[in-house]
Amino acid sequence: MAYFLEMLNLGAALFMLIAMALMLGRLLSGPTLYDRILAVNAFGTKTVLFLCVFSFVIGRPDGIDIAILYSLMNFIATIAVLKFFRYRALDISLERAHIDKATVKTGRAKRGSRK
Amino acid sequence: MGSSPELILNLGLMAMLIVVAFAVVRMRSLFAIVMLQGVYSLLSAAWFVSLDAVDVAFTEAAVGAGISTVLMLGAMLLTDRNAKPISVRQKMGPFLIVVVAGLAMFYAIGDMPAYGDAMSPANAYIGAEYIEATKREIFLPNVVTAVLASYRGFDTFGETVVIFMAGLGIMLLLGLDGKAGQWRAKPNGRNICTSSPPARKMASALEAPVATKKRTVKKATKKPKSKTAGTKS
Amino acid sequence: MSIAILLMGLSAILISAGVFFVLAGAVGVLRLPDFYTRMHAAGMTDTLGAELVILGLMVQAGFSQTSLKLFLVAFLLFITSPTASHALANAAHQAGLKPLLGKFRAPTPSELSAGKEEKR
Amino acid sequence: MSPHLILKVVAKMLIPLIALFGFYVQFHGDFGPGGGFQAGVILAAAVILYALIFGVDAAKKAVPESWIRIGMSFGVLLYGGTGVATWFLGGNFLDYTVFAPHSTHAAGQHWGIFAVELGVLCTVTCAMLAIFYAFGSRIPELSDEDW
Repeated sequence: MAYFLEMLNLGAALFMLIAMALMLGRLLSGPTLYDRILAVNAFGTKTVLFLCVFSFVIGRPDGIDIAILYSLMNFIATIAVLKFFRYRALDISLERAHIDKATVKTGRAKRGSRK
Repeated sequence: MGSSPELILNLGLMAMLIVVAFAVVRMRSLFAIVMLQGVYSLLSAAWFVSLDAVDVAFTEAAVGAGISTVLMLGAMLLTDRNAKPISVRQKMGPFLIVVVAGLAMFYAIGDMPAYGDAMSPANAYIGAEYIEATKREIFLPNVVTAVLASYRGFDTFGETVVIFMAGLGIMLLLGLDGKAGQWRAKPNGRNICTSSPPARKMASALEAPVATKKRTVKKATKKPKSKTAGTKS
Repeated sequence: MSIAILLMGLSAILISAGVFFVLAGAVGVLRLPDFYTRMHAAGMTDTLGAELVILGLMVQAGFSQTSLKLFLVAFLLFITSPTASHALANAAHQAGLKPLLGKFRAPTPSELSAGKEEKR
Repeated sequence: MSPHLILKVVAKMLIPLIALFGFYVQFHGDFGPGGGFQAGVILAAAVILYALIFGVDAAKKAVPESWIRIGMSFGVLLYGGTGVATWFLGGNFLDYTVFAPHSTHAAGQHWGIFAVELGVLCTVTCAMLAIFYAFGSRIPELSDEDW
């Protein structure tokens, strides 16, 4: 019975690895940048699952701590990339994003005119 | 650890690591490279877990996937988006060095201990002693913490000072508020940096006279100007 | 003993279902034609598949600290995965990325009459 | 209705969780994986998420720059001070056994490791935040074709 569970977890880990490889394909070939971000985010989710299953395979539950950390860090990284790509700055508050972006744009326009 | 089904998983992880590493080298969009580096650290942390190096995996997960991505993006804002292509002739020298170094490493593989060898130098002498001594001297289940904080406490003190110096250096160079040393560097003829929004008005007010000054200097002497500017800053 | 076998079977069913969903989502991300369809494949199947796999592992772990940690992973994925998908779709939409509509778009009136005549 | 409502609500829910997980990693580091360095990075990540959602200026109100300056040096001083304290108690530098010399379960070692890890936590958190603030406070001037 223990053997069955072991094989089950091992198979699940293997399939997670395959899913990760598929995500990697999308990440490398993604035509737009959003495809790449999507692939990275999905890749992170699959890595979390892989770590959970894998820590059962090797019989050390410590891997789950890392899975928790990943699910958090993956979210932060995704938000950071998206924010950069959309607002092109770090220090803009999303609450006042529309206002700040307007000021940034006018500032740019002014600089351009001065040149 | 080294049983065959887990070996397949390890090999899969390693193969993906190699693919990502090649992609990082080959790709020209810095945005994609930053994301690929995040993926690289995800993969390498998964691999560290499979090597039972849980603490290393933890660090890799925390630093590589989260913080490093954010900081790389922050640094990327201050540079160009795309790397310039390098001509083949410029690549030849580094390529030769890499080939020689790689061959030397392949030659050195013969001296390496087998994977998971309990009698390898890293596991045999002082490592085994620490693992033995931790049980009766420190009473901690996590040997890594015991070694880091107690047996090698002096080393960790040095590491902490290194991190402190890194933070201090960043504070001295850039400043915490983005105001320190209003950058005058102009790659591609563009001013790449101004300060944060509350200070932006002030900065733009300050900038106008400086800009006119620079322009007059430019007109007078073109070549020596860059040298003087370099020494001044 | 019988309960143990029952739990094992439950875990097997949950994990295989989860793996199926995750793999289906992965294939969808690789094969579907444009960004929005890919995101639809990734966002939903990932959330459901992840929950199922972790539920299966929780059944294996029983009532323990490991199970609690797994619950935390499931909870975090349940929150962050849809949120990230939402932010991604929102950003792409705001940036002006148009969905690929192809032949399934709503036809204009002239096309409609022409198509009818062709079919007849 | 303000934009990005979902992100804000989720971030408000996640940030305390991340900070709590950071403290778990710090204080559970003796038993599971983790320690001062990892916990410091996770705590910094919590503040960075706050800064990403609500802006760096709001984050600077929550964690002022003066805290960072003080905390960064305080961590190193706490680490070094533990070593100096062991001197004064008659041991070698960073020899924690002198904190509880007659304990059978190495209580002195536990106290020493606790103090030292706390110092590492302080320094790492503040250094990470210093780097983030330094890079995040700058707005680049880029023309649109660069993106």
